[in-house]
Amino acid sequence: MLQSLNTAATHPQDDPVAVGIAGLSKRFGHVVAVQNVSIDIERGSFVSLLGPSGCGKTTVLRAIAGLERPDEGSIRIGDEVVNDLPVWQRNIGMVFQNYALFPHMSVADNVGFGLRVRGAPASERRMAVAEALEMVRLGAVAERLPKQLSGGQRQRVAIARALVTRPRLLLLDEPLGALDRKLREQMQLELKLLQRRVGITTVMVTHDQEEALTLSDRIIVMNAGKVVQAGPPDEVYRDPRNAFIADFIGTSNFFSGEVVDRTAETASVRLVNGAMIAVPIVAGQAEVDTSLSFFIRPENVFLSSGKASSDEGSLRGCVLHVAYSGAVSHCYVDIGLPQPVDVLLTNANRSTPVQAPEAGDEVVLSWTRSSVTALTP
Amino acid sequence: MLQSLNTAATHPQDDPVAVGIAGLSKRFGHVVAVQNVSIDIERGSFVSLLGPSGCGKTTVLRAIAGLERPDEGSIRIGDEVVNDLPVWQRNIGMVFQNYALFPHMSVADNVGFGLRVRGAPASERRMAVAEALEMVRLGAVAERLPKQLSGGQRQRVAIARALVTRPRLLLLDEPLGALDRKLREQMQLELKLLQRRVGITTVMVTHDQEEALTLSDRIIVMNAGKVVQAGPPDEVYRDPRNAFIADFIGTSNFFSGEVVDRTAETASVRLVNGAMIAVPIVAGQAEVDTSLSFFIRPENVFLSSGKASSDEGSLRGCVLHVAYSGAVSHCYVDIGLPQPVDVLLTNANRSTPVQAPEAGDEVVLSWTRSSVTALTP
Amino acid sequence: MAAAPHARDLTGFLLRAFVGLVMLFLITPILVVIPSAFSDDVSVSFPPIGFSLKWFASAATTPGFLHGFGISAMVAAVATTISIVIGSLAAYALVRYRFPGRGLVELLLLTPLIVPSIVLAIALNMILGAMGLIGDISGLFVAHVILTLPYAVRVLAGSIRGIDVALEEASLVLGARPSQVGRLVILPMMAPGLLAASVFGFIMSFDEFTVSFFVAGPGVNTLPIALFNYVEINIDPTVSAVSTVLIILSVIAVAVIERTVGLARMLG
Amino acid sequence: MAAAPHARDLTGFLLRAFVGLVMLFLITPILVVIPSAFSDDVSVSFPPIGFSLKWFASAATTPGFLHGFGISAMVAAVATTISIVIGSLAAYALVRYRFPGRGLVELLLLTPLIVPSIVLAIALNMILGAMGLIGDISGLFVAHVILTLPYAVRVLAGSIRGIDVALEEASLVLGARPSQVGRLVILPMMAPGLLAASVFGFIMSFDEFTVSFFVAGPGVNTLPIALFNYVEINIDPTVSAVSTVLIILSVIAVAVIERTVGLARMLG
Repeated sequence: MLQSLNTAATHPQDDPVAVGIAGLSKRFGHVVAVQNVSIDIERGSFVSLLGPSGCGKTTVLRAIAGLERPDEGSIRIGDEVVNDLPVWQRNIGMVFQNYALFPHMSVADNVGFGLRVRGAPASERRMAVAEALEMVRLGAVAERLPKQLSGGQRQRVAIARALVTRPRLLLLDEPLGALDRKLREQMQLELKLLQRRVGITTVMVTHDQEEALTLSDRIIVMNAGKVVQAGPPDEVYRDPRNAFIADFIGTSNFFSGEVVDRTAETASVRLVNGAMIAVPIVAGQAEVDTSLSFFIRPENVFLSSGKASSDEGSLRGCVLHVAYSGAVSHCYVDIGLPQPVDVLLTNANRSTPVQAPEAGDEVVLSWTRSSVTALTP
Repeated sequence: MLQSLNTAATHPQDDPVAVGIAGLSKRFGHVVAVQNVSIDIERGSFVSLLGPSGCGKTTVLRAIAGLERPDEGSIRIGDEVVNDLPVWQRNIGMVFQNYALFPHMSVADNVGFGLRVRGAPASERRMAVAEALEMVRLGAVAERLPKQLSGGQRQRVAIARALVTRPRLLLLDEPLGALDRKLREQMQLELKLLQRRVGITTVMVTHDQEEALTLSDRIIVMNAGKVVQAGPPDEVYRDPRNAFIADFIGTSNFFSGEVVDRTAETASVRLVNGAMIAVPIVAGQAEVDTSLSFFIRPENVFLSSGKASSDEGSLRGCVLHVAYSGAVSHCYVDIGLPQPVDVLLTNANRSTPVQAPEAGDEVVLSWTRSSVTALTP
Repeated sequence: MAAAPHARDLTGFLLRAFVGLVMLFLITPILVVIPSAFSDDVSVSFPPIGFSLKWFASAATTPGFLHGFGISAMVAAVATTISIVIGSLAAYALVRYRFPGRGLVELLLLTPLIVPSIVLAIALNMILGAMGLIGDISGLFVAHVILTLPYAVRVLAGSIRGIDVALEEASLVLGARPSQVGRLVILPMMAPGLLAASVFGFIMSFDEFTVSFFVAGPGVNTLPIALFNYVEINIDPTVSAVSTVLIILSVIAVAVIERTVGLARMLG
Repeated sequence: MAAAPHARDLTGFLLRAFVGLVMLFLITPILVVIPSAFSDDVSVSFPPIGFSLKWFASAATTPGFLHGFGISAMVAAVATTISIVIGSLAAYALVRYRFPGRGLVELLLLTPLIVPSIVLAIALNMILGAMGLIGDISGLFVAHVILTLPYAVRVLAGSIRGIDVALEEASLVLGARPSQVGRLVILPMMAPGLLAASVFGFIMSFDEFTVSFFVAGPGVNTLPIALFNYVEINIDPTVSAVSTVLIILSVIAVAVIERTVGLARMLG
């Protein structure tokens, strides 16, 4: 049953690129929304366009759908350049930010809309709708109106409606933004497993970095109308190309100081509180007597109450506040800099219990040298 | 300067209870919003009313402020029963859900409003406003209108406005709900440090369990108009009184099976997939041949690729999906039950690197017995 | 949502009583007219003397009223239909497309407020007179379209503004051609607005006096004109009977809207 | 937000052109009246012949027009002031307190739509006649309050509905007594609504013809009545000149609103 929704089966093509965007630019009046963006999206993959609001990600998605006409550049879906193809002939599935379910139609009529406008016979439509609703486990509410559904159910109706016409591509515009945190995490898993099962190429727009990390095979980070980094989630998280990305994706402890010494691979940086930190660098980075910025992720800083034990890197400080949140805690440590250092602690119930720090405790922070990442200005 | 905002100094009282609610009930038409709720709030503490929407938490807060008149019960602030005291004479600070800043007044006029209606002389007002804005680091935007501020700035103006009259109590109604995730985490720390510095008794209403865990000295969990549990965050998280709380606060893996054997302290439970799990119990819990439900938190389940090694408890399974989110990952493991098991992995950069699991891997799940918590039906 | 309750319950009571008095004041004319239609007296009196339906019979047998009712109904039906059709298109264009001079258009939609009806009446008398349409029913059609169209555009624009543009986009992405989007999504969702604009447009046209008076001629007098002509000669409860019928018809129409659309959105 | 662009640019152009034509049609009366006021001819003609301001001079020296202007202005000022004061209180009560029979009140606020103006005019003639107020300016005050009050309540209710009740609660919690809440929070935030209701109420009253005609007497004719009486005798460009002045005054008033409040909220 699910097989029949598998688009790979209905569109057997050899080209591994499902969507190709080349040199896309778009202005609204005097505002440049998207500037010379080129993206290749692999068949069957889940790709996220991630960035702050106004970065142009939604314009790219809407251009793929045909809802915006590019000023420059071409958009290819499969082996067809679609620049001049009207929206309604593109055969794309799209889930809108607030789902855009038709409020005057039942769930079944919403899901069947794409088939109806294509002139599919009623019997075929009924079967396909039933199958699609089964897929998202909503067979029981087929006759309800959208307003009678919960947020999560609406989201699933929107997905069923987008997939029932067996589109060659699924576009998601902040698909989980309207749900509250708990439900969002549940729907993330559901959406991901469904996408993998159906095997449909998917492009999602989101401003939520956690959502992008969790769902994507590949993340395209955008800022101010341009692509600033593209890669798999762990690469983007571990090796952000600049400070903007390091700050936008995940939480980071940023430091900045003067390079007092350097070897080929390491710079010694003196912070304003006098502490010396060893920062791994690459050739050409970090001249002596210049300033260097770097960051360490909260989960890579380790707390101990004893002496500075690791020679990889360590700092003394005083616990300012421990923000408990169940599975993990964030411990904020004052080390004499304007910003406290954020340290992630896990509260796992291990055989050898660990003493939790408290506000006012004197602690030592340590990390492995490879956790320190220099930033190119 | 901050000393002067310290309410403990201006209201020296010996009673450690700042707010006492006894037998509070409130109906709206035929709907019972709050039913016989009694709460004591300690002077200087940060207490959260946590629960799903419609649980009555907001009604309790509004009754403290005087915005709802109780049908039954009494509300005491300090040593004064305030049931018949009009709102405007209660001297309470309150931060509303969307801040409720006066759009036609500048930031300074907003903050000075409470002093103005009290007839404070202009010079005194100017000083107090400047001091309060300094406290939330907004001196520079005093002459702007609220609509010219960012979300985080608005929140800080609302806090300054609430504190400038030196109230004996601070009420927060979902104070961070309007901010996006990243900013919310930042403001949480700021709010907590400010509250501790000023030392003001604070009551917060929230539906966000993470917010309640992070900020509170004490959490009061409400459901359907009643208090269902009250205690410090870690107690509520580790030892939830029933399944509703275990599910509402944090993430849990719920299991249910048949008790096949029991000792005084442990029940052996057979799951529907045949696995046997040892569940710590207390006297009177879990008869043999009856059904028993229990849960394990995701951070207390450990993954290994080898054989079942721990005799504390273990299960075999197959990785369904790994949801990477930077600092941590959620690994969903299929163990032949309808719901996969959620395992929390930390992605810390340790000296001895750990191999990350991938979808399809065969794995063993283990945990310490004390991580298994039985649920009373 | 009630405001703060303490010490405001009395305020609330006083405000409610005040609203009651204001409403009573507003409907005083109705409260006088309707009972007088059932009077047994030959002159209009309050309180009415006796009870009879004879004035309704008198109204139904006065040729001017019957003729006027027919003319008014036809003019209202034609003008409303034209206004709704033209108004829907114009409203859609106004809401969904950006315009140079959009502010001007919004100003023009307030024409009926800006141009006093006596001025509009005189102007239309000049224009239609020059075209030889005074006393011709098509002159009434033109005049009443000018009266009802701005109102129709405003109501329908509000209705279209309430349709999330994402719904149109969603239907396009789902494969609907623009004509299908209009038929399957926009029109059904505009239904309440179309109903409201039609009913209110009809009432507005049916009740119009000043403009009609300057445009109609002897052969095509509307009901309000017939009433005017009648009271110039004599005031008796026949007038009250006709007024009562007009009020009841309007109340029924408005009640239909209240049931189907809800009045709340028509207010403010 | 423009809808889908593909193949819709032509549609967009056609829709814009259509809106332009509709607007042109709506303002035809104005386009005819205003130029004719500057005509040098003795009869109203289009296009006007020659150019002169003599008809404005003629209007200003016709006693009926001057007197009518004074009466209309006074009646509009008094009726609007009363409507705004009463309307603010009633609107606040309607929006912030729950009522039994709230639907009925909303229905009653549509009175001017439900009761044809000719019927209202006749009813007021009966009532004020019985009270001996026909031809007395206070009769006009009462009649015009009945006309403008429902409108004022509707606009002001919309304005109050736009004030988040949390703002009132916040000021109470901050220590403001209810009277301070009204003075420092509610009134300042209602300012745009008050301005709009005042200006539109004034125009509405100033322009009213039918009801005034049945209520006014020889000594207290409003400007629209003076116009009516004038054209019954002769139509010459003096009428156009008066109309032009009325239109220009209305346009100025509406433009003031457009600048301060924005018209968008008045539409729909």
